[in-house]
Amino acid sequence: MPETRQNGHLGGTGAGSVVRPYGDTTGDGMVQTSFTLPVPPGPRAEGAALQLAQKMGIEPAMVVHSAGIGEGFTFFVVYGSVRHLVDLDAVQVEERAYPLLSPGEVNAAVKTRLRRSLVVLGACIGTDAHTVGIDAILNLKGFAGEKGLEYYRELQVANLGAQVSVPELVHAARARKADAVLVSQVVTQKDAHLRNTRELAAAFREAMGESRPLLVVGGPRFDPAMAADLGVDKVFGRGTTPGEVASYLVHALVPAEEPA
Amino acid sequence: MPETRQNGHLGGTGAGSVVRPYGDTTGDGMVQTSFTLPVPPGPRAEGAALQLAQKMGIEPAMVVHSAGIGEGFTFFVVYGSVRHLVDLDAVQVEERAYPLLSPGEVNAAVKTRLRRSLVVLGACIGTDAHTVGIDAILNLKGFAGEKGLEYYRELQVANLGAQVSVPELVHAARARKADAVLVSQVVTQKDAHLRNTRELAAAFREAMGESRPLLVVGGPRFDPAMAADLGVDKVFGRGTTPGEVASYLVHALVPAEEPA
Amino acid sequence: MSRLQLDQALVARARELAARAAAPVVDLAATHTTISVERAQLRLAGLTGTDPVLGDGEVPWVNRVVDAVRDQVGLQHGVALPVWHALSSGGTLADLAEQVGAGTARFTVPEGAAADQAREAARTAVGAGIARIDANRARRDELVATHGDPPRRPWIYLIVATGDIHEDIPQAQAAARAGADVIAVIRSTGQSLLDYVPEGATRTGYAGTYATQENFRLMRAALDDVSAELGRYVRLTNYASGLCMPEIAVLAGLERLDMMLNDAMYGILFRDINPIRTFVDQRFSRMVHARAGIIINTGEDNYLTTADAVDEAHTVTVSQLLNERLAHEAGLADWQLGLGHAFEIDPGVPESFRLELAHALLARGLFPDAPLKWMPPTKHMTGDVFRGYLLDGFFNLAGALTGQGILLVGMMTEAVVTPWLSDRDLALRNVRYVLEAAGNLHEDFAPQPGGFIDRRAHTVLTEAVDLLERIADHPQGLIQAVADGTFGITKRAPDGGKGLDGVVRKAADHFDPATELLERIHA
Amino acid sequence: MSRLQLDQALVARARELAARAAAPVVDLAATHTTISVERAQLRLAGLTGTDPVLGDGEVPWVNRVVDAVRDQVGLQHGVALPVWHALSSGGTLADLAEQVGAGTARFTVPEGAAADQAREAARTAVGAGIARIDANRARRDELVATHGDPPRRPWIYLIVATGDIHEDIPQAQAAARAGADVIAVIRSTGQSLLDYVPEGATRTGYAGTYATQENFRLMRAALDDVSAELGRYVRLTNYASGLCMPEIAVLAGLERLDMMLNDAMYGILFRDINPIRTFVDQRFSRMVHARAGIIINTGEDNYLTTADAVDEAHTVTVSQLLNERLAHEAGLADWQLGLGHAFEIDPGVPESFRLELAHALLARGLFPDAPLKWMPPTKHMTGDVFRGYLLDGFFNLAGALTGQGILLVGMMTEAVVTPWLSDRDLALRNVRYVLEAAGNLHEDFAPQPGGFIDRRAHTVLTEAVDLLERIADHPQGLIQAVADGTFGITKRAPDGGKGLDGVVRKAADHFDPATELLERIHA
Ligand code: B12
Ligand code: B12
Ligand SMILES: Cc1ncc(COP(=O)(O)O)c(C=O)c1O
Ligand SMILES: Cc1ncc(COP(=O)(O)O)c(C=O)c1O
Repeated sequence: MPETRQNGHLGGTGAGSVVRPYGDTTGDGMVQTSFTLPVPPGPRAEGAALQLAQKMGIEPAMVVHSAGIGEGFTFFVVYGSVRHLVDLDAVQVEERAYPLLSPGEVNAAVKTRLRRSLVVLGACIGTDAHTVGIDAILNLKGFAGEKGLEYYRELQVANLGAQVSVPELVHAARARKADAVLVSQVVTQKDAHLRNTRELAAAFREAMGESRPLLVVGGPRFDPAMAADLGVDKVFGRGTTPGEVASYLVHALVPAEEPA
Repeated sequence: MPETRQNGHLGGTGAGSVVRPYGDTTGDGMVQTSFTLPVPPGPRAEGAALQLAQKMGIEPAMVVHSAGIGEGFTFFVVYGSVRHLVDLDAVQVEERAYPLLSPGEVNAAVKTRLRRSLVVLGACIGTDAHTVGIDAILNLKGFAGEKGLEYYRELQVANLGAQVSVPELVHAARARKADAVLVSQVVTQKDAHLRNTRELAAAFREAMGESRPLLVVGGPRFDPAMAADLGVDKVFGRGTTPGEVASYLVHALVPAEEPA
Repeated sequence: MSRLQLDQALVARARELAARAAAPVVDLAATHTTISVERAQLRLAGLTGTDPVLGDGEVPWVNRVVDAVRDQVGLQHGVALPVWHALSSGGTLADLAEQVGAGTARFTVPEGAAADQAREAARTAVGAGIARIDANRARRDELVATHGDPPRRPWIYLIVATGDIHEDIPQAQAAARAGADVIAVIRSTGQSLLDYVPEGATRTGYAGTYATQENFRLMRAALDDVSAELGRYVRLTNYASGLCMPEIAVLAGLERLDMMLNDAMYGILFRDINPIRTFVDQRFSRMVHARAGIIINTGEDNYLTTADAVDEAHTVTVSQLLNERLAHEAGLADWQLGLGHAFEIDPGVPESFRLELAHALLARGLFPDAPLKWMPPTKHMTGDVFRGYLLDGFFNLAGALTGQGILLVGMMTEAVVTPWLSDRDLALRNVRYVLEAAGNLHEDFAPQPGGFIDRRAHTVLTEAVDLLERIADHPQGLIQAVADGTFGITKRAPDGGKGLDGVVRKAADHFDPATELLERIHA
Repeated sequence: MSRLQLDQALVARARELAARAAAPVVDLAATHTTISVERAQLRLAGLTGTDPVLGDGEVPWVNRVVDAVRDQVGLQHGVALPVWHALSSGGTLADLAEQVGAGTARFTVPEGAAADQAREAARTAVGAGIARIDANRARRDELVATHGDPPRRPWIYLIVATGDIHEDIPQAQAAARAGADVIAVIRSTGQSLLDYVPEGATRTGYAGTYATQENFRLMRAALDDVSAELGRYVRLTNYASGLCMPEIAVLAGLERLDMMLNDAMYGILFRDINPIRTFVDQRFSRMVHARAGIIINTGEDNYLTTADAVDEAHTVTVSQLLNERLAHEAGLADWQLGLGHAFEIDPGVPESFRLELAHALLARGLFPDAPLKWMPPTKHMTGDVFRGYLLDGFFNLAGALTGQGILLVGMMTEAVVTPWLSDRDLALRNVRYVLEAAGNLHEDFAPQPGGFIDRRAHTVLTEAVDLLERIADHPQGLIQAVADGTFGITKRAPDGGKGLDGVVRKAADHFDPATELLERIHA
């Protein structure tokens, strides 16, 4: 009975740059998915679920659970193997293009290379009242054991809080000569965060043109790869730490070290 | 602020034969999926997860959770909108092509139209020892409030139990002149159920050719649309009730009512 | 259910201190009015609709009229005197509004007999609104008698939040059919800061649906249908909060809503609304709720999203005592006090579940007759929806073990999206399993005197009394505590925040027919 | 932890009846041997490898030798006498096996001095195997002393089941790192009915991996590595079941496995293995486990997958008492008795969780010194993996509340697939949350005497005693009960099932050096 079977590793013995999802065996491609279709429960609904699974590339797909919700909806859980390959070489990673600095290094860089303190303005714009995220970055208390930007001696931080309108923010940035404006957006329903960010970028462009401050946005549902698309300089996603942000500010705003 | 927005229903006001998954708004296409990739946690892994989600048609996709497992694996939960449309008209439904009969009707049909009792043989083949499913169909106790086939006066039922080899089963079918052989397969790892069913079909074909009994298989992970592919007459999936099986046996084995 | 043996002397002391700490707020509310309180008078008198000309036709007539009165004679006397005086020469409120729109209305503050006459007319007009509220309360009693109340405590409370009332309705009905006893339609992110109440059926909210009279009516009607279908009266909840708290309370009474989120401090802390504005508005809205037989839900749970649930547990207790005091003062009975608290301890903290039980039992012991509102984990939910589903199950269990009154159902997608249809369905299945399988486990639950749970509860109570001592000792009491960042580690100065310009110190002759009529009952 | 106050007279009566009911089985085991018991002697004496010629090279030498002995002189005397008699003229066991392969070996049953000599040689050879088992036991004690035991009860027990030992190993290591205390490698569907033990490292199991000596060795080595890494001795489990139960037990002892699934009736009921074959084999395998310091796990949980967990709860109790009796008889100590039970009540049954607690506390009360093995929900798991994750959480809680010894971790995909890597990781997170957050809740858990839980436990105990009365009254005792379908509603006749042809009634001069050596200690 026992015999030896080819190992399922893909891409040979090499770097393994092509992978598939892993259930319990290399290369099995197994995934789980769940969704609701606006169809009453029954064989037609199950068929519809299988059709969707197939379009998602799951084949063979098993509808392992279905349950009616209300009058005309059915919830499904589907398991199966996706045929897609994941090409790791093609993965676009928003790599950090700057070194991660300690608070001391940030302060030193600002002090010696900028020769004045850096003015940072933070806010949560629109009707979004979630301040915990921006507070985590800015306030002394910080996040994940790291102190917030207020702790940095050479950063001059003002946190305007939440529900700040874009015109108010532009006004404040101008008044305080902000080097960087940090904006948080947590509510994402109907892409509110994307709309608000675009509005922010447009308003600053209009009001200040080339001399606008550095625009940084953050929030748990942002994709860091979207900065250019949104018209801002940098986007931070879930789990960002203050140190990452401070390091980026140095990278973006402090002149590079002159070659010795 | 309040204003009226177009309703997201697809396919106009008509039958709505094209639908999309439903999160909280008609047409939003929202799905959840989870999987593991053989990649250590980090930005590259998240990028890989997004790539896979995109290949599955989820766009925009949000990686809402990722956690390392062991040394080289990362588990992901992804939410997002799939672009696929589900065409309900194209759904292949294995519709019941026969009426659902009560035990009385089954008995009457066999008695008056076949004029002898119908011999049914049941077993769970291979190394599969899961008898609860076949017992649910055959034994008096039945399933979901319906009595099993043993309860039907005109059906002569023998349940051979589990771990029956295919040759044994062919032998028994021949010896008892079985009209129908009912086989259960519950273990599906590495497609054991499919392999065993194909083996079953081939053995009966070889041993008995055209005069082979009706072959019916069942089990929770079978797709009822696969009968032809597997070389059997009928496949039953999860949640099958004894009445459905009895009705099918009448449909397949009892001569149609002569037109009055 | 198992109760803790609380030190009753300490409990009495806590209530006494809460009364002292709240006194400056009671005082404020008695001596001020706000534009929203004044608009509420007109709403009770039946003024509806918007000025079709101004600002995209969104500005309600009540705003136009109150603003006009303010411009012409100020609000220190209240709107009722000038408005019903203006009406003494004939015409309806609606006609008067049209004149305001046309710029032809002229307001003066009547005196003597003219004032008496205006007051009487105002009482009649506003009384009609109150009569409608009374009729709704009677109708609710009738429907509860016909359809029946939920078969058990806690009541199952679910939110809908699509932003579109026409998506909300089928989702709410589906939730009721699946077992929800209370449906809350949460509000669009922007609404609290609007200084007017939108009108009509709306479909464009963000992360919530606008609270409008028409949306209230549509949803209540839909739930009446489903109540009849299910043979169980399904309650409807909305939010009397934000800059229009008094008006929303009135609309809730007029459309037979059954519960309202209504906290003395939520708007101050989480929406940066001016403290005085909020304290005045909440007094009025609570009087309306008292009359309407509406159960209020307070918002202590929110503190634990910004503050640590273990370190700051006592601030929840302090706030509950203050909310209780301010509610009693406004005429609410104990059965109307859905005091808030939440299952928000970091699940990674050792013994987190037992700490939750201690906190929940403390609230239960302090407020034995209040239908406590028990909020699910939110802060420590993550995108791991499986873990989230489990946590919600333990939250449900804690609710059953500690005899909570209103169980706000947690969603596995808390950290991801506003709830999907399927999230709600799964969440209700979770609740049903826990209550049916383990709902009576409280019979076997007996925290030992001096044991872990008992000790923790007493620690929190002692910390709460200590904090109350400090608050009560300050002449500004609660107002100062808010400025100090006591609740939700958020500091709010008495003269900061939005909406202060809508606050007006009452003149000696200020006349507020609604308050007068409402105070009559509990005086 | 809270204990029930069981009626001690009833408990004593239950044990007395269990001893009577088991007596016919003890008798059977004393008077019979089986081909696998005989092969086990040769394995202890160090014979390994397969005949390269026969059947794809899969047939082990031990099978070839035992079959040859049986063909030539029968097995009623045991293999030891003829084999070591054949060796008296020189050569090793391996040489003899080669001769069997070549068809040149000739066996006779020695008498007199020749017999004495053969017995002595056999004792020495088999004793070497037992010495290795003893050394492994000592080594385990040493490693436990070095690395430490799990920090708390229950021990967290996880299965791996890929079918491929080389996938199993990293998965097992990942599980251990994530908190598993015990790893079980479940076996391929087909193995129980193989009348030989496969050899080598294997990659082709279905829904489980073959139990082979090499797989045991590889996994134990991998877990030794991870134990050192984690500073916690991670235990390894496999299955001493099926037609080769005695041999697997020996291999487990030789390769330092730590626990073995080993039930007196599982093979009979769920694999349709002949009852006599099973009862004889289990006696031998249990003696080996006793010597090896291995904890056995019995299989009462399985009954509840075919029988109803409420109606047939007492059959679990009866079986536990019988398994205990047969285990004691074979020399196992209480600390080695991982008696099985399970959380298998339909979650739709009202009070299902409290019923589970009652059953679990009953087992805890009856067997206070046994490390009970608590099995997760399987039968009522569905494809709704969210619900499954929740149920598993409540199962974990029940385990903590009732002081279970070994917690078999439930998988949300129970109804779907054999566990994935991620299922296991999620399952461990579930366990960790429950034990850390609520692990001490038992301090607050105090089922009232006469309350729901207490009443239910006593009902089950009374039903169990009634059933034991009936079984003990029958001259065939347990053997008849199995024929009647008492356990798992599955009827198995004494002369039915697979493997009866491998059972041999012992002759008066039957010699079994292993049993002799093993019985020495506990005699
Ligand atoms: C706390 C909280 C609240 C508190 C907010 C208190 C406060 N002062 O902030 C209260 C109770 C008031 C609240 C209210 C509401 N909330 Co809320 N709330 C949450 C909750 C539970 C936690 C959010 C949080 O604090 N996370 C912790 C912080 C540290 O994480 P973070 O925000 O992701 O920030 C990190 C990164 O993203 C990044 N980051 C964030 N911002 C920035 C900015 C910059 C410049 C940078 C560099 C980095 C950065 O760095 C931070 C540290 O790593 C979430 C659910 C959840 N578990 O996520 C819901 C949630 C965010 N809320 C939600 C909603 C809908 C609301 C309401 C609108 C509901 C209603 N209609 O009444 C209201 C109204 C508030 C409003 N107008 O916005 C939704 C949003 C849904 C969506 N995706 O659109 C969520 C997801 C809950 C849900 N599932 O429905 N909420
Ligand atoms: C009960 C059970 C057992 C019992 C079986 C007892 C018995 N006498 O049957 C015991 C404890 C012995 C057992 C053992 C094992 N089991 Co098991 N077991 C289950 C369990 C918990 C329930 C199965 C069940 O009884 N369902 C109830 C019946 C009524 O449903 P059903 O089988 O789907 O049948 C219905 C339909 O499918 C259909 N149907 C089924 N057959 C037929 C036939 C015909 C002709 C028709 C018309 C219809 C029909 O009608 C039925 C009524 O609607 C499942 C997990 C789960 N919750 O599903 C695991 C499960 C099936 N077992 C599994 C495994 C791996 C094993 C083992 C192999 C593990 C091991 N290596 O030790 C062993 C060995 C058994 C073997 N050799 O096959 C896996 C299979 C994984 C896979 N998909 O490949 C499962 C899914 C658990 C898991 N996730 O790992 N098991
Ligand atoms: C007590 C209380 N009031 C009001 C609200 C929300 O209302 P708004 O729409 O004013 O933000 C909440 C939110 O959860 C609340 O807890
Ligand atoms: C007690 C017991 N023995 C043995 C087994 C499985 O072993 P086999 O591989 O013999 O089916 C199980 C399965 O769960 C069991 O519970």
